Amino acid sequence: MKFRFFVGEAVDSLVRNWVMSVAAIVTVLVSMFVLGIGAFIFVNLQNATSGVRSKLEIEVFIRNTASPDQISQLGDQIKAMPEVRSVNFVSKEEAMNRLRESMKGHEDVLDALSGNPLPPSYEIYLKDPSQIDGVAGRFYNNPIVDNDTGTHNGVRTGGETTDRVLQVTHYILIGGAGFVALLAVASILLISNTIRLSIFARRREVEIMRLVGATNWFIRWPFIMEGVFTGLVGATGAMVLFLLVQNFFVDKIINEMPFLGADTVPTFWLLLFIIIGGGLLGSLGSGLALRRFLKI
Amino acid sequence: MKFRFFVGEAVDSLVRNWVMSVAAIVTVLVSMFVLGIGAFIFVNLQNATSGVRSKLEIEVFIRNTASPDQISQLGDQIKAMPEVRSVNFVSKEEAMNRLRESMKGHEDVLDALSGNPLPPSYEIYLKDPSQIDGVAGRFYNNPIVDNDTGTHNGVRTGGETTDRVLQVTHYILIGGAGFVALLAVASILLISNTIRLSIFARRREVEIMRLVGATNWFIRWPFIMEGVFTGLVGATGAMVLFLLVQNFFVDKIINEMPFLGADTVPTFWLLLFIIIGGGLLGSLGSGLALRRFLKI
Amino acid sequence: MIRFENVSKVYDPNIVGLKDVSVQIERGEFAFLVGHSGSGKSTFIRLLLKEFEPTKGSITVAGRNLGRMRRAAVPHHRRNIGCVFQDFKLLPNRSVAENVAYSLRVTGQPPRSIRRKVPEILQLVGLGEKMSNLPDELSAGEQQRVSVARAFVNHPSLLVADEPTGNLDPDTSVGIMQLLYRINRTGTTVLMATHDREMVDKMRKRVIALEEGSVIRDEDKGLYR
Amino acid sequence: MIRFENVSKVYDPNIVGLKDVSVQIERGEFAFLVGHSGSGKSTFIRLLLKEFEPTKGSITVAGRNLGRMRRAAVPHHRRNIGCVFQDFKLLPNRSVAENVAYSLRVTGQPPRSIRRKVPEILQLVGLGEKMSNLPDELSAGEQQRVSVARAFVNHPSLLVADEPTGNLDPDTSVGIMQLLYRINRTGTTVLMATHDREMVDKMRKRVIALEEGSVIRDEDKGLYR
Ligand SMILES: Nc1ncnc2c1ncn2[C@@H]1O[C@H](COP(=O)(O)OP(=O)(O)OP(=O)(O)O)[C@@H](O)[C@H]1O
Ligand SMILES: Nc1ncnc2c1ncn2[C@@H]1O[C@H](COP(=O)(O)OP(=O)(O)OP(=O)(O)O)[C@@H](O)[C@H]1O
Ligand SMILES: [Mg+2]
Ligand SMILES: [Mg+2]
Repeated sequence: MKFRFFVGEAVDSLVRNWVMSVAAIVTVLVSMFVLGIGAFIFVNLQNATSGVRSKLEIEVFIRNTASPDQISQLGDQIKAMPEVRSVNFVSKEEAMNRLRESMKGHEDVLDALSGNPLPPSYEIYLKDPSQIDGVAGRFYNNPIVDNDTGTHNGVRTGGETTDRVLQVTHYILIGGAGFVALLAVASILLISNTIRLSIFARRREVEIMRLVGATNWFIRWPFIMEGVFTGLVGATGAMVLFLLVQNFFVDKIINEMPFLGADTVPTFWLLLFIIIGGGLLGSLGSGLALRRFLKI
Repeated sequence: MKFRFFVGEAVDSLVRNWVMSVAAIVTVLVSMFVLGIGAFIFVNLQNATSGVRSKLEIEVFIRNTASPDQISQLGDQIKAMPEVRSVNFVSKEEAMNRLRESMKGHEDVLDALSGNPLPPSYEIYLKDPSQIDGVAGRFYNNPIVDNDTGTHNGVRTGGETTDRVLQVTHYILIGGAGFVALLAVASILLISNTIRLSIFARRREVEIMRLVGATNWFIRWPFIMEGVFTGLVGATGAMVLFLLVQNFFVDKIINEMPFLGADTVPTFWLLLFIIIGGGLLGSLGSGLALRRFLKI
Repeated sequence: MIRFENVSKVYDPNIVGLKDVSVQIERGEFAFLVGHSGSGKSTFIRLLLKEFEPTKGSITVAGRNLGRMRRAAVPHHRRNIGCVFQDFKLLPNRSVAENVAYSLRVTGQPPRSIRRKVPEILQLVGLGEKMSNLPDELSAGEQQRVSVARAFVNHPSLLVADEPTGNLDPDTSVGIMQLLYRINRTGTTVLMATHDREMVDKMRKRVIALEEGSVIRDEDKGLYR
Repeated sequence: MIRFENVSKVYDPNIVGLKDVSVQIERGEFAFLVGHSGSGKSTFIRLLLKEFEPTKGSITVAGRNLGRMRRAAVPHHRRNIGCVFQDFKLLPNRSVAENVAYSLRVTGQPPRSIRRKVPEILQLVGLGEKMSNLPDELSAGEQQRVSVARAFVNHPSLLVADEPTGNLDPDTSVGIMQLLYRINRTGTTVLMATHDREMVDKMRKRVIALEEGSVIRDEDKGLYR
């Protein structure tokens, strides 16, 4: 009854004040679309950089004196570490093959060697590259690790490169997250701004309503619902645009570069986002605007 | 005379309709600030990735049989190539030192060598990494390059990694540029939207002006100037915010990671941007809005 | 019904709206409020509606002191007063019928009775054929009659009209006056600010005359001057 | 000065504003336009100002055919007509003085003469002390007088007034009428739509009576009825 009346009022008002409705809807649409694209780029940037980061490794060289038991025990220890994503054992032979390969055409140098002086090693890939130092430290005093006395040169990490790539991606991600947060705040500001403006333009109407005995909530509800509708319509528009962009543009990139591992956003989440984001933004926008222009 | 009157009108109107002025200024400010930050991040992303990209190189190994003249001639040839940014000659000794270093603790292996079997090489850094294949191809049939018969394994490029890093940065930059363009379009839309709304709210005022005999331009000029002021004030606010962020936040990052080579934007360019961007946006916004609401 | 006790209203910066006005209007009375342009008639009426507070003095309407009324009670207070505004105060985006219906809706009347009452009252003021027009599409006199219809439709116990015939020709004015008179006869208190000398002189009702915010004359069965 | 030839105005969807009106008003004449509420008086005046086009017929004002007037010439045309609007049409955000000054400004008058003329004319309509108030801060009658002042200030050759005394008490109305009369005596053509029977009967000027859009009476030295 009353609810239906308020909804009717809101819809009527949207239609009657269509210039302002369109303006508000465009604002919601544009802001949310930009925000969505920003978040999308950010998430995929994260995927892409985590691909780069997973290449960073720790190498643990093992003394030639270590027994096979000790070696496999160390392997088990490493596998048991929660930070570790995967471990790869490089035997003496494997190490020699790699060296041979890297010397390309000058393998004769190696043929001159008496036996194989290269140590076996474990290559460790971590889940989170920022933990490299912590994990590496655990091997510094391990007796079977091929450290020279007083050093821990038997444990090698990506070192400078790692640090640098890490830092770059780290700051790109921080920057990206900050930027997306900035976009979100900007969207809220712009949207509530527009709704406030469109309510401000109707303040005389509100005044008349008050004078003929409407309670504050009787005036407020239609405005709030109008805000909710505006938010929903704008957000739906943003979703449609977003899906279009995703289909025609992003899918193409993903096909070209599968390694980027770009995620397309599932429609379900988009829908949720729209209902919550759009509706909330709209109602908050009008709610805030009304608080200012609805004294008494 | 008339000009002063119009300016006065515009300023008065800004003050009188301060709620709407504030809304419009906030919109300009927020949009331009977001746009500025976006462009800033984009430019610095470009710097950072170009840092990564400059690490990609071509190595050209030279036959041990080549004479010093031939070697330096090749060096000159390479330097003369327009695609090349810098060249670095790695002598036999240098190559051996690098191998020795990379073998860490097992230098004895190398001591067993009779002489130095490693070839000298040129390391070539390009201006544009996407030209790697083209440049590399020029050495495939060069007689002094240490190719095995039928192959061109004397010329090494970053290969897969190069391609991948290239593609990632390429698409990140395309995506970033696209996003910044999107932000720019969105800003224009949002700003003209807001100005249109605030003029729409005053359409009765405009109607009255027309009825007492004001010409279109007599009505338009103050509105346009109001738009220009709004744009300038908003853009100035955006600049101030931007400089604050740059000082308190970005400078810190630059200090921590000088290699990022982050550029701070010089105040001169910001000022130019503001005068042109803000003023133009504001005047265009009001101009467009007026065209709609100022028939006859 | 209405009691003003030493009420003054001074607008910013220092403009006198009302000056020490004490007036009492009984339930069921019919009173004219007359006076020069700017003498404070509209100020009197706006104070009744609690549009703003008096600078001094106390106002009682239907036994309730407006100065002590809670905010939340104001809408209810206003619903009990039908008011014809001097500048009509119609909602610009709603049709004539919706404008009238709105003041029924705020009281929570069921849609069915709204659909019945609105055409009835619009017929009464001679606007049966303009129900679905917007206020902008009406002549000034027609807008004024919509405002009159809206004030009546609730059957308020107090009816206040600020110059309800200012834009009406003499014939239509007489029609509206007869309506007001009939409404008064059913027990409704009527207070009407007017410049219509002819009308006041013909009706011979109570006349309260204001001059620069003060009551200068208050007589039963009075004349305009 | 004004010639209407078979002018009709039909509003959407099918509401008759004017029906086949032919009227000629000579330079220097003083004419009243009377009729019931909704009979087409304001429509007549709005056509004069070229606010909209007639559905049929041609209108000539000061020798210029409005139907053939270029868009760019409309502002100039309007400046030559001083108009008192029924709903005042004051700029809500400007002070009284600025409102009056605006119609001088559009003609490009120098600031000095504006500063001289505006207080003069406002004094004349009795608003010397309200110059810096906003329209919202005035009583309805005071707003109406601002609208009157604005229409006069340009010394237009044609003065059109749509119910300029609707919100004024009889004394103030007489003042405004005397002003109109004086202005007419200096050669300005005056057309005034009104419901003020007393005034029309006292002035004994030309009376054009409309009824449902048609001219039903047009007599010199006429009465309201
Ligand atoms: N909001 C306001 N701010 C300042 N002064 C005001 C305001 N409203 C009214 N006034 C002044 O108060 C005085 C009384 O105004 P009011 O509207 O009560 O007159 P009124 O009797 O209704 O006149 P009218 O017959 O012209 O409608 C006037 O001088 C007016 O200028
Ligand atoms: N914009 C419009 N759209 C539709 N109908 C209109 C419009 N303006 C006026 N009308 C109708 O045209 C008729 C004449 O209106 P007009 O305003 O000319 O009357 P009027 O003589 O000025 O009346 P009043 O004395 O009440 O001011 C009325 O019936 C009115 O409802
Ligand atoms: Mg009044
Ligand atoms: Mg009229």
